[in-house]
Parts: sequence; C-alpha cells; structure tokens
Amino acid sequence: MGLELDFSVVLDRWRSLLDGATLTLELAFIAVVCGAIIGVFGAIGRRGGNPLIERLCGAYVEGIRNTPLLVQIFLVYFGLSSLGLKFSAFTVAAVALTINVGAYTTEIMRAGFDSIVRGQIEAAEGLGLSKAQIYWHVIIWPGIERVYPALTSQFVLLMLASSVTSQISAEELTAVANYIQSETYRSFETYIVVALIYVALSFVMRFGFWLLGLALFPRRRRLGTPL
Amino acid sequence: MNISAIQSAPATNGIAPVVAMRQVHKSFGPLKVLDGVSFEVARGEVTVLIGRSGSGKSTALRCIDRFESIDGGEIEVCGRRVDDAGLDLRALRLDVGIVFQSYNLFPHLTIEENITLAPHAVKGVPKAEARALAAKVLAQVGLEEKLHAYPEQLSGGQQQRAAIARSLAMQPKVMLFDEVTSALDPELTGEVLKVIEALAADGMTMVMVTHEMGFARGIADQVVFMHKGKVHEAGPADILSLPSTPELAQFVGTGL
Amino acid sequence: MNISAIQSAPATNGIAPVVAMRQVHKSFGPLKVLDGVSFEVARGEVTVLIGRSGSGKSTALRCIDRFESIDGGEIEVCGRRVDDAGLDLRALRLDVGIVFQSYNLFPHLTIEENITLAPHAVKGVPKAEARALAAKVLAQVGLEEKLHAYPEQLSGGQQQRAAIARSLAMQPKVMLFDEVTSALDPELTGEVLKVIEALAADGMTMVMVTHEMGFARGIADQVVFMHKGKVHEAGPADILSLPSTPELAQFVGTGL
Amino acid sequence: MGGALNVNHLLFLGHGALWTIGLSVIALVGGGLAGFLVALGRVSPSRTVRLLAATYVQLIQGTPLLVIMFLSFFGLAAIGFNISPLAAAGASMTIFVAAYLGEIWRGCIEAVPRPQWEAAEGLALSRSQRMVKVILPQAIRIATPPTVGFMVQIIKNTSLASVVGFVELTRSGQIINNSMFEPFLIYSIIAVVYFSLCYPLSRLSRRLERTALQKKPALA
Amino acid sequence: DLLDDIMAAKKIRISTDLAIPPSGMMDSSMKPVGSDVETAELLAKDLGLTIEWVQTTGATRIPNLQTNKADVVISTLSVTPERAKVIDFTDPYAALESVVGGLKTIEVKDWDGLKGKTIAVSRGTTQDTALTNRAKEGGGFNVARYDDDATMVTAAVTGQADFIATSATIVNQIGVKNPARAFEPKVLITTFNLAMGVKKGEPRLKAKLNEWIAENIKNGKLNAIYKKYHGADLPANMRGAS
Ligand SMILES: Nc1ncnc2c1ncn2[C@@H]1O[C@H](COP(=O)(O)OP(=O)(O)OP(=O)(O)O)[C@@H](O)[C@H]1O
Ligand SMILES: Nc1ncnc2c1ncn2[C@@H]1O[C@H](COP(=O)(O)OP(=O)(O)OP(=O)(O)O)[C@@H](O)[C@H]1O
Ligand SMILES: [Mg+2]
Ligand SMILES: [Mg+2]
Repeated sequence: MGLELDFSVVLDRWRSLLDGATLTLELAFIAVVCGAIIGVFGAIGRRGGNPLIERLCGAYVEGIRNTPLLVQIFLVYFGLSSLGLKFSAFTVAAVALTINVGAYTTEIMRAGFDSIVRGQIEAAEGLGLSKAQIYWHVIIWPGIERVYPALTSQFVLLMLASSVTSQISAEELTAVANYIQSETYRSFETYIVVALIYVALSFVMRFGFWLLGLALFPRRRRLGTPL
Repeated sequence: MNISAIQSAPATNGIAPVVAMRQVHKSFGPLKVLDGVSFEVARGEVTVLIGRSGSGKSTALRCIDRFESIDGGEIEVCGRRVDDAGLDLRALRLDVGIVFQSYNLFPHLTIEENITLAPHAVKGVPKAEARALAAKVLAQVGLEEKLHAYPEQLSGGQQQRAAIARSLAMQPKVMLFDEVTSALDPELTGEVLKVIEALAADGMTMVMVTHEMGFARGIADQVVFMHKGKVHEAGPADILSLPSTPELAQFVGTGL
Repeated sequence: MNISAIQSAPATNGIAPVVAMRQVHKSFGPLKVLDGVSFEVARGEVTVLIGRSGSGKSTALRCIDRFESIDGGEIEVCGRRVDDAGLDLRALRLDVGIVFQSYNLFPHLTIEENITLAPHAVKGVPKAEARALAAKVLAQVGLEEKLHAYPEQLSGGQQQRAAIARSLAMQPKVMLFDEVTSALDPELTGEVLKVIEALAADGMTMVMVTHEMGFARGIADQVVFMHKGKVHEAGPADILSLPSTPELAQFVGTGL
Repeated sequence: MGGALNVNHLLFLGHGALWTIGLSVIALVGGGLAGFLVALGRVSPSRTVRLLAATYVQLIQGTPLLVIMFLSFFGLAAIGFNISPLAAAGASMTIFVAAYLGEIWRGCIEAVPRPQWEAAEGLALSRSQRMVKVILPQAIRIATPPTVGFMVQIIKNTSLASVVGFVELTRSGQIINNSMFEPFLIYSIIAVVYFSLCYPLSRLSRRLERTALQKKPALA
Repeated sequence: DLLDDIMAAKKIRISTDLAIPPSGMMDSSMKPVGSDVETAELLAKDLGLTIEWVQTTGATRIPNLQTNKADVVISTLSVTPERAKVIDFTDPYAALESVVGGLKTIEVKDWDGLKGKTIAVSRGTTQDTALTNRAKEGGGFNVARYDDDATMVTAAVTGQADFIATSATIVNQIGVKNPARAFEPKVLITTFNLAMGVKKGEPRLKAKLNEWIAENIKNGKLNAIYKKYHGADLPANMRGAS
C-alpha cells in the first residue's frame, strides 16, 4: 500500500502537544485530588448509618458508574448553560471529571474501609478515641493503603478518559491531536505520537503515585509488605 | 443451681467496688447470653472469669466497657452507671483499659505510634511527653527495644505485650483482659502472664477471662465461674481446688 | 553444644532408612535455617521433631518433600535422592504424604472429591474404586458420614482428619505431619491425635512436628530436638524425661 | 435541519443500542478468551512469558482505547491488511479487554492461598492438574464479581467504535442531536439506555460479591 | 487504476460525515441528506454507479481514503497547501463563506469589536486556522474549539458561546433552533473552496471528477444543491469562472 509516514509535521508542533499534555495532567490532577476527597466522604456516607445519606451516596455512585463519561460531560456542559450558567470549558471538564472519578473512588474506598476489621475499631474505641479520630487514624489511612493499587489504576484510567473533554473545547492532548491531524491530515503520525505520549503520561502517573505511596505509607516503605 | 449464683456476688470490703455488675441481662436476638449476672470487683483486686466456651464471659467483659448495651440490670464502673443512656462513653474508656485476644494493634503504625496515639489524641498529652510515656510502658512489659518496629515484625507474645502497653499508657483505673494468651504458644504465654503478674503486684484492678487454670489459681483474688449465662459459683481462688458445684468440678477437671 | 548434634543421627537398625537427612544446609537469604541437620527414620517408626518456634522444624519437613530445595548435604527418601536436580518430583510425592497445620482441603470439592481427586488423576484409579478407597480411609479417621460434606461444613478437627485421610488415600510410604493439631482446641486435638496413634500402631512410617510433649512421649520411637537450625539432641522418647542438654531441659520445662 | 423527536429517531437509537450490545458480547467473548491466556501468562513459570504478558498489560492499559481502535482499523489497512470495521472493532476490544481481564484474573489466581497450591503439589498432581482441578475452580469464584463489574466498563467503552464507522448508541445519539440540537433531551435518553443496560450488571456484581463473602450454610 | 475498478464494480464508495449539518445529516426519517450527500448522489447517478456510504467521523475522513476504505471523500473538505501534501483535491465543487456570527443583541461591526470575546469554532477547520493565526497576531480574542460544527452549534444554542466562526448558513440556523438566541453574521473571514478528496496517485479519477464538476457548475446543478441547503448562491466568481 505504501503509506509514507512523515512525523516531522507532527513533531514540529511539539509545543502544542506539550501544552495539551500539560492540560491533560492538570485536569487529571484536579479531578484526582477533588475526587479523592469526594471518595473519602462518599465512602463514609455510604457506610455511615444514616439511611438517607446512604441512599443518596448509593444513587450517586450507581448513576455515574452506569453511564458514559461523555454523556455526563454533555449533560453538565449543555445542561448548565441551558440553565443560564456559563462556565469555561476547563471548569466544566474539571467538574465533570471530578464527579465521575469521585463515584469510582467512593466505591473503591468503601471497599477499603470495609476491610478494616471490627477488632481494630473496637480497640480504638476502647482507647477512648472519638468517632472522627477513629475514622482518621484507624479506618481512612489503613483503608486507603489497602486499596491504593486500585485507586492508582482508577486515576490512570481517568487520565486516559479525560480525552473526551476535547468535545467541549477543552484543549487537552486529544484535542491538540485532532487539531493537528485535521490541519495536516497526518492522522497516523498524529495518533502514533499521541499514543506514545499517553503511555508515557500513564507511566509518569504510576511512578508519581508510587512515590506518593512511599511518602504516605511509611510502613509499606520500610517493610514492603501489603497491609 | 441458681442458688449459688445469687449468693455469689460481694467480694469487696466496705469500700465502693471499682466494677459492679448487678443482675445483668443480655440477649442476642433469641439467645440469652447473660441471665442475671452479678459480681463486684474491689480496688486493686484481680478477678478471673472462667467457664466454658459460649458461657458469656467475653460478653460480660464487653458489657463492662459498654461494647455491648445490656437489656436489664445495672453496671457500675468507677462510680459511673454504664447502663445509663446518657453515659459519657469516652470518660468511661479513660477509666477502663481493655485488651483482646487478637491484639488489635494498628498495623500501619509503629509500636510507639500505637501507644502514643490515644494519649495524644484523647488526652492532649504533648507528643514528646507521650513518647516518653511510651518508652516507660514498653519497659514495663519488657519491649523497650521494639519502639520503632511495626506490629507484624513482632512475635505473637510481643504483640500482645505491646497491646497491653498501649492500654497502660492511658493509665486506666481498671484493666480488662479477654483471653489474652489463647492465641499464643506456651512459651509466649509465659511472657504475657509475667507482665500481668507484675501489674497485679503493682495493685492494678483487673478483670480477666482466661483458660489458664494454673495462672488463675496463682493470681486471682476472686474467681467467677460462669455457666450458661449465669454466675454459677464465685469466691476466692480456693474454689478451683474445692469446687462446690459439680459443674465447676467438671470444668476444672477438663480444664487441667 | 554442637557435639551432641553431630552424634545424634542413626536410630536405625541395619535396614536402609526410609528417610535420611545428612548434613543438610538451607538458608533463606542471609538467614541460615538448617545448619547441618542429620537424622534417619527407619521403616515403621515415628520420629517427632520438637524445638522452639523458628528452629527450622517445618523447613526440615518441607525439604523432605522437596517443597524447599537445599543448599548442601543430602536427603534420601525411599531410596531416592531428593536433592538430585533431575528428581522425579511426582514419584517422590507418591511415596510421601504431607499434612499441614492449616488442613488445606480444597474448599470447592466435597470431602469425597477431595480424597478421590489425586488417586484418580495421578494414579489413574477408576472413579468407583477411588470412591471405595475414600470411604475406607474416611472410616479409618472416623469420618465416614462426612463423605458428601464440604470442608467448611466440618469442624477444625474433622477437617484435619479429612486432610489426613486425603493423604492416606494415596497410600504413601511415609507421612509427614507439620503441627497438625496446633490450630485446634484441646478437645479437637484429642480426635486427631487418636487417628495418628492408630496409624502408628498400623506401622506407618511418620515424621511429625508437634508441640504436644505428652503425645510425643507416648508415640515417638525417636525424638529429634532442633535448636537454632541444628539437631541439638536426639534419641528415644526418654530424652524428654532425662534431657542431656540444658536447652532441651529448658524447652521441656516451659513446654509443659 | 431539525424536526421533533419521532419514532424514526427512537428506532435509530434502538439500532445503535443493538450494536452496543453486540460489540459488548464480542468484546467479552474475545477478550475473555485472550484475557485467560494473559492471566496464565502472568503466572507462568517461564520468566520470559511473564515479562511478555506484563509488558502487554502495561502497554495496553496505558493507551486510550480510541487509539487502539484507530491503529487496528487504519493501521492494519495501511500495511496491507484490509479488515472490516467489525473485525477491527472486535480485535481492538479483544486486545483492550484482554489486558484488563487478564490482570483481574491474575489477581484472582494469586488470591488462591499459597497452601492450596502446596497441598495440590503434595498430592503429586501435575502442574496442569493443579491449575484445572484445584486453582481455577477457586479462582473463578473470586473472579466472578470483578468480572461482571468490568463488563459495565466494556459496554460503555464500545462507544469508541464510532471511530471505525460503527453507529452504536452514543454515535447514533450524536447524529440525531446534530440534526436536531436537543442535546439535553437526547443525551438524557442515551444516559437512561446505558443505565438500563449497565445497572442490572452492577447489581449482579454487588450481589455476587456479597454471596462470595458469605459462607455456605452448614448442612452436616 | 481506481477509476477502472470503480467503473467495473459499478459502485463508488463515498465517505461523508453525517453529523455535520447542513452538509451531511439525517432527516427525520433517518435518511442521509445534506448538500454533500446530494452532490454525491448526483455524481453517482451521472456516472451510472451505486453509492456505498462509508460512515466516518471528522477525524477519519482522510485515513478512510488513504487506506482504500473509500474512493472519494465529499465532506466539507476545504483546500490548503498543507493538506494537499497528503491527499489530492479536485477542483472546488462549492465554496463556503466563513463568517464570525454573533448574538443579535451584541453590537459588533469589525474585528476590533471582537476584542476580548471568545469565538467558538470547529476544531482544525480552515476557520480555526484563520482565527488562530489572527489571534496570535494580536487579534485580541480567544478561540474555543469544539470537535465538530454540531457541538459548536449546540454550544451557541444553549448559551455556552456568543460568537461562532462558521458558514453564514449555520449562523442563521441558530435563531431557528432557539429564538431567544438569534445569531447574525458579523464579520466576514474569507471564502474557502470546498473540494472532493481522492487518494494521491489517481490522476484519471481526479480528472474524471474535475470534468464532472466543471460540467455541473456550468449547468447550475451544483449551485441548486448549494442553494437548497445553504440558502444562498455559490460565490459569483466560482459560477462566472466556469
Ligand atoms: N454479636 C453477637 N451476636 C450474636 N450472638 C453472639 C454475639 N456475641 C456472642 N454471641 C453468642 O453469645 C454466646 C456467648 O458468647 P461469649 O463470647 O460471651 O462466650 P465466651 O464465654 O466468651 O466463650 P469463649 O470462651 O468461646 O470466648 C455465644 O453463644 C455466642 O455465640
Ligand atoms: N519462605 C521463607 N522465606 C524466608 N524465611 C523463611 C521462610 N520460611 C521460613 N523462614 C524462616 O526460617 C526460620 C525457620 O522457620 P521454620 O518454619 O522452619 O520454623 P519452625 O521450627 O517450624 O517454627 P514454628 O514452630 O514457629 O513453626 C524462621 O526464622 C522463619 O522465619
Ligand atoms: Mg470469649
Ligand atoms: Mg513450623
């Protein structure tokens, strides 16, 4: 067939690609940080005893996990503007991604918190720790440590999934790729370069989470054993 | 059978008891686990609960620290009504230390962090002071060199001693022990029992569930034999040698 | 200390031993776990390995069945060199049955399926015959009525007996037991020990690790006391009553 | 342009939904088979095989499915293998799903406690007998809930097949919206359809998870 | 030779994006319609061929051509030198007058009036390139890029965007969809020629298409199609030139 590949046209635009990759990481960073916070509270809400809150958190988790991210993004973006609320594409993308990853994180963290055995909690109660203190010292941290690998994977998936925000004019990596390829019609070259950048980004993210894990979980760092 | 149960209670000597259970009833669903249990523990005394598996010993202990609520009767600990709905749970637990069979050390914290956590978080003891305290209680249980180890790096006996140290660091008025040696091999059991003996010698008020009859004999000021949710026989350690009910006789026979 | 270790070995009587360890060395990384271990087991004899936790008993047993490879020395089992690189692992394991502390029954299979699996799959015994065999060995351990139960439906003692039956069904020449009773309470322990006694009476060659000194005294033809990776003292069961090294004396003292 | 939502639109969406289901089934069957091999590769005694399988998993899990789709449809054609959109979508989904399911299943195989492997070894079972008769039946029990859970992701991910020309649920919604400009209405309908495809599976996976945790009642 | 293959098969594979009205879209009975669609249908009829539609998205129009999955792309391709390195373009069959449109309620007369505003555009189109360059050279406005025209229009209809850069036809459509937000053309960008795309190295096919285009511009049929969907005649120079 003799398709000739010419990467120079794509690589000439490395600045845009870099900008796109940066924006992808920025979106992922915001969504991961906010999503993790939502996840902690969501997981507490889902276990916390109040049936109304439990149901609300359950509906949130199921509603998000069972519908595609793209549809969620469209609903948020166009839904908000139909109501007369106008935010930048970046804001909406960050919000939609946060809502999305928050649901997954809630579910993963719930599993982590549930894995803390009753005896641990009773021991903490026996020492007179308050409910909040027990959550903080005995449930949240070891719970997160247990599910840390699952969380890492979910966050990397989110980074990859953030590509759909290009549809609502967020200029992340895929958007840049689409721009380059429709300007130059060099689709193969563009997609190959972009795939490599995504692989590199996910490698960087995994490495970052590994480092973060070392900092957050000194026990694991010293002993190297799973909790 | 029940006659001895009702007569069993006071082993005290005029002063208000540190722990008192009076006609305590407790069911799990249809299962009556405590059926009018009464006994008292005086300051500085060691009370040993014995009895078959399922007789309600652990439940009785857990009721004292309000890990279970009760269905009837009253429990008083350090002058505080434990069965009171408005009870200040954290105040109760400042007075009472409890140690379980399964250690329940926090696996993600070092031994020092395990010990300093509650004094710092609950009582507001400054970090440095809490660390000094940790060193002290660890020395008390013979584990000074394990300050910076994680629980999984300790043997079972060492873990159990660390759990005791963790409770001690809160300087409770009463310590409750629930079969603290039954997960251990004979040698490790010896280590832990030595620590408890030392505590007894220091005058700590203790209630403990144990299967070690020899140990009970050596340390108990009062032995409470539970049978089918009732205090079936109670008295000084001598009752183990001269049981007055056939059930205790049989239990002691098999228990040795 | 080491003098007695080197003298310890032969308890045999002219016939080739069924199991022989000769100067076996084994390390896990920097940790020397077996440091020149030698002992022999004659046909039809019961050898009991005792020693503190971490002294290398389990490792020695696992080396016999080649669950661990060794770093030096030789091991012979039923005339076969276990340390040989070209060893036919499956042939070895047809001769040797091993039972662990944690039962390790296959939870997704009934007891009968657990037992018939290996004879059918490995030896090609027809299904019907394997089932008859299962019934036989289950009767041997007193579990005939549990044929169709799943492991989780049995008590710990019953599970352990079923595990023994599973090994027996392969009709091994030697049985290895690693602390088969230490996960059990005293009552269940009794059940399992009775089965092992019966096997011993039938003349099965056995090597077992146990903490039950009373049982060791009653059943052992040879006692091997391990200490820090060495055979520290070995001999007939009498050495438990009249230990010749202070370490064994101390061990027996605490062990009781 | 325009016009109100009518039966034709709904039929068009329904047709898209059928493709979504069809692609999901292909992905699951193909990815399941390949994922099984990946899982076995990940626990293989051979170092090389393990390394290969691990590299595969890392690479695929780091690449967006869209790119995989694009490269397998157009990339293969560029080097002379002209394959149909269905084959391309099926192949990409298989490649993608295999990496994820393989990893999930490896975890489940390794979650079967070590002593079970040793017990099987001690009974002289061969490696394949150990795998088939002892390890896999137990691993399947552990694996069912996360596998069903992952199916939900597959259903949603089939939307990317639009890049090779499939008009599945999301794309058909887009096409309708782009001639009607009723995004809120149409995307809500799509969300509901996806939800009704996915939610039963999510529920099932939760149920399985719970029953897996519970012990069987004692019959004895 | 591709042309011979096509004629022999009596079938031509045409790649069109059916989600970019008014060039390619679905009518209410879900049949493909639009100016590109009708152009393609006319082409096939004249050549005596049947059409096989190759469903495509914006991003895959060109790969479809390059990898021989389609014979011709008729899907609002505007001609640029850079693109011409990758595929061959025919002579233009239509032209697109690109404008910046804005809300009627906002007063804007020229490029200066757009300073500080955000203009929505369909990503990678020639409008995008033009605006991006102008913005870089101190145009003073921001560019928000959507994946396709339809998403951009949706943004305008729902209120996410107050200015869009596209064809005048589309600008006028917005008020139809949402009377509360009527748009009007504000500033002319330029007129782009739209051409069909063919694979490089097929001169006979290209020549054949050029011949057909020239003829149908002359006889007014292409202008009729254009007018039907875009509401205006093709630019005079294009009609006059032929
Ligand atoms: N949370 C609970 N829910 C239902 N039943 C319970 C609960 N806790 C204990 N029981 C039941 O109550 C009875 C008494 O239990 P308890 O733990 O007090 O016995 P025990 O004397 O401590 O026995 P052991 O020596 O085995 O520890 C048992 O039959 C037990 O099954
Ligand atoms: N796979 C392994 N990797 C590293 N170290 C090991 C391994 N298996 C055993 N060890 C170490 O080897 C030493 C001897 O272990 P072994 O299990 O043989 O002792 P044991 O005498 O059976 O003790 P116990 O009575 O506690 O079962 C211990 O210090 C143990 O931690
Ligand atoms: Mg108990
Ligand atoms: Mg051992």
